[in-house]
Amino acid sequence: QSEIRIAHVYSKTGPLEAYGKQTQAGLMMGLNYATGGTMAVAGKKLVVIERDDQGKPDLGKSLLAAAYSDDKADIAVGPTSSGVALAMLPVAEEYKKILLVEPAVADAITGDKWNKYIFRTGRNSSQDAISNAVATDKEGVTVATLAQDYAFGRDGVKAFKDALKHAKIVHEEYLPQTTTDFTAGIQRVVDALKDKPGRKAIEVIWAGGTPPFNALAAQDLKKRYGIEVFTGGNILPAMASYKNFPGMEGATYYYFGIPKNPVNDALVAMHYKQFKTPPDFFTAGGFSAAMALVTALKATNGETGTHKLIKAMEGMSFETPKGKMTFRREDHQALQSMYHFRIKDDPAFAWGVPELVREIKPDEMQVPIRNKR
Amino acid sequence: MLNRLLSGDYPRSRVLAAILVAIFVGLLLAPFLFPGIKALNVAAKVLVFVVLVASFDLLLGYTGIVSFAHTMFFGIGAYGIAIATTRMGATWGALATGTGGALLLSLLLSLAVGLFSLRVRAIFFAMITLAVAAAFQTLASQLSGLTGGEDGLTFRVPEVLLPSFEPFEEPFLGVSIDGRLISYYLLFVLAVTLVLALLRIVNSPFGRVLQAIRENEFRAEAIGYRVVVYRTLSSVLSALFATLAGCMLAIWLRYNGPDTSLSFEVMMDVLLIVVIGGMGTLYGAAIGAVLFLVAQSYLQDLLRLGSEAAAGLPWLAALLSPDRWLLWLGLLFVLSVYYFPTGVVGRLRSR
Amino acid sequence: MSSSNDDLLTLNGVHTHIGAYHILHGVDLAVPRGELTMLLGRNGAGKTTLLRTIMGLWRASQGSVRFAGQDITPLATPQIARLNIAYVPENMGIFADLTVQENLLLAARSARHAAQMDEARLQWIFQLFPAVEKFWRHPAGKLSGGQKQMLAVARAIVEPRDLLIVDEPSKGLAPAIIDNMIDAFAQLKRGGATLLLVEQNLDFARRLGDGVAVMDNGRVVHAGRMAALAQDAALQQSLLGLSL
Amino acid sequence: MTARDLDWKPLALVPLLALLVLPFVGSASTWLTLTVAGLAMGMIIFIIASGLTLVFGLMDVLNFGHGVFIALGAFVATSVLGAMGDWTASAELWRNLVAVLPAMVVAMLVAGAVGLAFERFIVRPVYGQHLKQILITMGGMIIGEELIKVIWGPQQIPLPLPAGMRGSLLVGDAAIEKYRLIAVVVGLAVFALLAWTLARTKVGLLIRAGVQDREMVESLGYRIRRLFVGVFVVGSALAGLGGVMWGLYQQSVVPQMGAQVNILIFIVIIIGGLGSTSGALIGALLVGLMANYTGFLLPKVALFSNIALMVAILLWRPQGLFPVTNR
Amino acid sequence: MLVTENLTIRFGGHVAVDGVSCSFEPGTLTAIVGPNGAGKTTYFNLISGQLKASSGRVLLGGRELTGLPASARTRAGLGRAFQLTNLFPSLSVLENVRLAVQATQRGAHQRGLNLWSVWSDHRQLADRAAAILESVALLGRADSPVASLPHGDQRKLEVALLMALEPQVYMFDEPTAGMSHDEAPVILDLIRRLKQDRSKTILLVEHKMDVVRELADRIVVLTNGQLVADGEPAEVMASSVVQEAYLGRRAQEAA
Ligand SMILES: Nc1ncnc2c1ncn2[C@@H]1O[C@H](COP(=O)(O)OP(=O)(O)OP(=O)(O)O)[C@@H](O)[C@H]1O
Ligand SMILES: Nc1ncnc2c1ncn2[C@@H]1O[C@H](COP(=O)(O)OP(=O)(O)OP(=O)(O)O)[C@@H](O)[C@H]1O
Ligand SMILES: [Mg+2]
Ligand SMILES: [Mg+2]
Repeated sequence: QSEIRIAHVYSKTGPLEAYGKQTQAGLMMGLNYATGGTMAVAGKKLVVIERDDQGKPDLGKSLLAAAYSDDKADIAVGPTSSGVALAMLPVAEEYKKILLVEPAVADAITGDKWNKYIFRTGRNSSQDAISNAVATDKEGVTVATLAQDYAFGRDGVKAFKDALKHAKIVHEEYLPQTTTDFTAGIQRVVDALKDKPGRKAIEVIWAGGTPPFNALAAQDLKKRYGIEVFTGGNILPAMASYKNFPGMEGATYYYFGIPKNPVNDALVAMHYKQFKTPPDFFTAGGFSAAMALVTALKATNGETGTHKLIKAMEGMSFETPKGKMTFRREDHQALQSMYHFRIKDDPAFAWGVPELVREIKPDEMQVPIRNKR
Repeated sequence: MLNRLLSGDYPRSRVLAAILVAIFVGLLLAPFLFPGIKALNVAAKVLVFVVLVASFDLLLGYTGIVSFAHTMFFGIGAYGIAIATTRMGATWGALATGTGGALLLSLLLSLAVGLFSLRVRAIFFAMITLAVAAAFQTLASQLSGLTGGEDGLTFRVPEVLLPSFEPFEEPFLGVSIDGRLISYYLLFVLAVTLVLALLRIVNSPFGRVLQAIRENEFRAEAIGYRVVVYRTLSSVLSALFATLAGCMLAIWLRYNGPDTSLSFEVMMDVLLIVVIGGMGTLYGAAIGAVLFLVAQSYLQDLLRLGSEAAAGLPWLAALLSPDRWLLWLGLLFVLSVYYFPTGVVGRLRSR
Repeated sequence: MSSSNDDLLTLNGVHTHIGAYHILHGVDLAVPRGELTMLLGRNGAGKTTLLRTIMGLWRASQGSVRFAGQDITPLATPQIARLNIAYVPENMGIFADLTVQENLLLAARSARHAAQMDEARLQWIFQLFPAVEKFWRHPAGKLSGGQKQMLAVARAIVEPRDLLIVDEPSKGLAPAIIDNMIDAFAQLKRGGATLLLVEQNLDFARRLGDGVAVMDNGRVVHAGRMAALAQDAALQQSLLGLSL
Repeated sequence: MTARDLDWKPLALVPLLALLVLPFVGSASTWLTLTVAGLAMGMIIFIIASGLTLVFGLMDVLNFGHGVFIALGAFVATSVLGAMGDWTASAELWRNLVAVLPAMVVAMLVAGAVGLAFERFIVRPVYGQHLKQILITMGGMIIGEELIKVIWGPQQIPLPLPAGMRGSLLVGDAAIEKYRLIAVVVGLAVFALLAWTLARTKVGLLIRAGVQDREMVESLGYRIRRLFVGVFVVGSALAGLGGVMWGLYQQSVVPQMGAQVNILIFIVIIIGGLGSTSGALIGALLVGLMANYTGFLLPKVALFSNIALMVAILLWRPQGLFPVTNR
Repeated sequence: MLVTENLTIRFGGHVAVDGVSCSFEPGTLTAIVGPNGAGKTTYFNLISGQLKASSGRVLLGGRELTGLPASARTRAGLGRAFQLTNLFPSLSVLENVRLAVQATQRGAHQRGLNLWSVWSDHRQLADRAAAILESVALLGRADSPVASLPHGDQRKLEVALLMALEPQVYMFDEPTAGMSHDEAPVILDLIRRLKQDRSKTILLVEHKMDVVRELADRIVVLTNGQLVADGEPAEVMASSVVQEAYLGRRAQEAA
């Protein structure tokens, strides 16, 4: 066999189409970069099979099965959405083949739904929340959280809360994912915070949809009540609304201007060359996944036997646009740096530019291990 | 014999009969005729949808009730299996409990919805069911402790139905006999039985009264049929069959989530299949389901070929890109309404 | 049949198909200007189909319809109506959701709102059909069968028209109202209007008709003067199966 | 619509609801914030729903594709406003308006033009057939959404609010977003125009009559087809305008935005009574208020507030607030 | 015996049927006449249950029907043909009648609630339906969809449905309106035959005076929702109320 077949199952279409496409672009660039442009490891050609899960878990599940069996994929990457990922996990176990999860974030993927064929280069919700806690957590700060009312939002708030050491949480507000009018929710948060002494902060944990930033900005809370807004990073178009919050702090997974290392330089250069735009959140993720794959395959010298690969990957460190990542032995989650940022409103950019305050190293974050082996 | 099975409702067109036989044989031998996981998945989905669409046709085509809440019952069935097996483990008892519980819930809900349908006018009713279905979906994702929320539930079914169950060493006719195959044939038997049962119902005296109600409710009442009773009964029956279709889906997928069985998208697919196949004839459900699901499943592959062929013309390639498969599906919606105003079955019968 | 210049409406060899069915088999008919022509015939003879064909609601597959010298066969229904023709269909075509007033307002093409309708003419209508006035602001769907029929005819005469085509005007009306209607049609005729009526009520037909055409099986099988038919019992028997 | 005995009960619902919750909210300034924001939100909802009162309410076309015109309007606005960066970035309101007005006009023109094609190819064959309307317009919706993706890409596009329209006015302790006030003005203008046209001309009557008996309307000499085309185009253009307003409110647009508001606007039209402009306005205001009140008092229930509202109204008046037609 | 006591219905302020008390004996044909909008159809609607009375009672053979829905009254023996044709348009002529025949069968098994037998096995229903079509001269069109029938034939089918119900009380609302003069006799013959079966109660609303004169045993006059005259045909026709309000000028001239 002179080929290594990699199935990439992701949202080519569906609500997360834009995210999925970033991952795919990053993955291809990453494979290219990691193989020095040959797209081969140990003389075996890397073949990427793309499959579109349309954001539907049932479809993702059957596509993955078909990829492992009909398409003879040796290894699979993806998917974009957590729901799809969770449905896919048992398929990897059934076929005894590796699924490298990127960028689905749910904790359960490397938590209680995990099996030994699952690895993840993407960050999980806990990593997000903990790093954000690090950015917010100061003595005397009073915090209210504002999150979407579903598993992602509630888990995020819980992880955030667990990670806070100094600041105090006084209110948790959960709003429907489809909220369009934030007046009531913000009013409740403000009512909870406005009379508190010291620094007051709203921590926003929001993914996709319409985030509440414009509504928060319009209320002018800083001036009226001295309430600040904190949040994590996001894709570039979504960060347009950050322009209203110069000085806003938080922690992000990736922003192309932040990491300083040769891999990131290469990614940014390649991306500008190919698309005339900087790489985004999910491009970096796809790139990291590719780096992990090639590093592992090099270690097995191109062998795709699942047990060999697992052995090579457990505890493996690899270079990514975010610096070095390591698959934790226990749950196969890649531990990685996060970035504490502060927003600057730079007219040259259409989005609020996150400037690095501090890199939060993996060992600073006690990311809990939640799986059972 | 055949007359009894088909309840005297023959295809009444030679071509139609030939197509139906082909579909039956194709589904019966699918694992052997079309190898591969993907093909088997498509065939299984066809089986589920034939039942689902046929049950919807009882409501829409025969009784003339437009409801968008049909997938709600489909979802209840699927969740019934999912929740029961998650809680009770992968046993036959769990499957039975899940199915039974789901049927009971569907019965109660459909009674409520059915009775409400008499209070308001048809178009209002349609819109209300649209909203109710949306609310139910929201509710399902909110009750994450029970339903797994947005992420849904992944679960196991009894050993015999799992792909890992391989009773025979040797493959049979080049196909290895495993739990997946067994579960496919379970679905097949269920689907055939349920569709024949529905066929019997629509061709019974009861079925004719439903048609009369569809045509002129006022007059049906005037000649002595209690419309409330018939409409409610029809709602309930159709909901129960949809619930069973949902159970079939869950057994096959071993997964269920709000998007899989409750989404408006599924509802639209069902509607389109009814219309493509031909409203008010159950054979249409079978033909429509095959046409639509095969088109839906292989459209992207087809487009991939198309866009490669059109690589020279960038804008055409952009339109033919597999990523824009929905565009073509939309076109399918439009064209099928244009060209099959009475559905495939109506077309064939009027020749 | 020869058509003279005095004919407002002439049909020549009109064939009409509805779907796969061939309904009219070459109808010839002339409706003289200023006269009232009665169209008679048994159920299913094709009378309604003929009127609908004149109005462009069914398309003639062969033959021509001419109105005031103009070939109107290819015209669309609104264009035909705007040649100043009023039509009352067999099912009355009442807009059940609209009030009686709104129904009439729509028929009064020149009025942009209710206040602009011709008051004198309305009074005349009220006097003919008291129900129209009584239920002026009520939804027309709530009227009784006969009241709907009155409204349908009222709509046709709310403005002066050159040609009035009415499918069974007397259906469901009480005798007193039928009298009023006979008066109304007579007055309209005196005012210069031409009328083409389908009728089953032979008494009505006899009292009002100038000319008469009898249809059977999609053809006009007899055309002539009403008076002549009224006197010829044998002809009546052979055409209509009874005597007047 | 004749101005016979004014039906005041539905009108009273809005103040009634507002007063009813006052004691529960407690703080007057909070109540004011919620109420004003809710009313203004209602106005925005009314604008996006206004086109549908014509198309669904009056013409009885169950247009599931209506949302695509909303999305289209919003996307056109991103292009137009994107080309006028200087004017939108200015903090002076009049310069902003000069930028937003052409965006609205172009959005309405484009949406109207596409509506013309939509009517011709999608809707015309299925007048009077609800089921087919649902399917075919659903198909139209999918096609439209995909074409938007082909033209503008699948990703979210920011549509920043012009600088001068951002921020809030403070009334005591209550904050009122400036943009919502603008929405109120636009909404009232749309309402006045629609209400005037439908009450003062025969258009409304003709549409209703045409829905009931097309042939009869034609026999009375009206070119109903042309009228329907015109009304559909106007409905689409209004949806385009709604899209601009909605996009600016959210400050970003995604191709799916049309589908996202579909159910909401259907609910508003139904509450209003199918085809009544005033009904739709009141329905929209109630929906806007209800969302804020329940969001503040009972956030868990907020998700279902629209549906609860609709069911309650239909139990009270099974035909909606101001039934226009007998459908 | 069919009895109405003080039957009244209001629509808003308008009283369409105003305290009508009347009883109808088996074996008689009662014609109900009156100007358009007098309340004849509404009176029928109240008796057969299409409308709910504001006050008053309906009794059939001593049994109270007032609160029952239309379907139950039909099963209790009230049959009704409508003034404005009201059929199952896309079903065939035969199926229309067969549905009515089926509705009269005793027991759920035969009627509509049987889900598990095959409809076409119930041959006797189809035979009965065909016989009824024969009697109204419509058998030739048994397989046509109703929507394609000419108006007159639809009127006949309307009557056929009533015949199929075989009720104790027959209510005809202008059965011959729109029927040509060589077709109407078929229907009138039917009614005459019903009359000969002395056990049936027949109510007939009709504007054609010659028909009324020929068929009626008794005439009841409604105007403005009120019963204003009731009696022998000759006597009622001659009364001044009827002359003025109903028959109009011509009848007076003739008189
Ligand atoms: N929509 C239709 N489809 C098929 N056939 C039709 C349709 N409408 C009418 N016909 C047929 O056309 C023939 C003529 O019908 P038409 O309605 O013109 O008769 P008519 O003379 O007006 O009868 P009546 O006096 O009963 O109103 C009839 O045989 C009828 O069955
Ligand atoms: N649902 C209703 N709402 C309001 N008014 C009604 C309703 N139904 C009937 N009416 C009114 O009641 C009166 C009686 O109507 P009905 O149909 O009983 O008259 P009718 O005697 O049968 O007349 P016709 O001889 O014209 O058929 C009419 O004035 C009518 O407008
Ligand atoms: Mg006719
Ligand atoms: Mg009547």
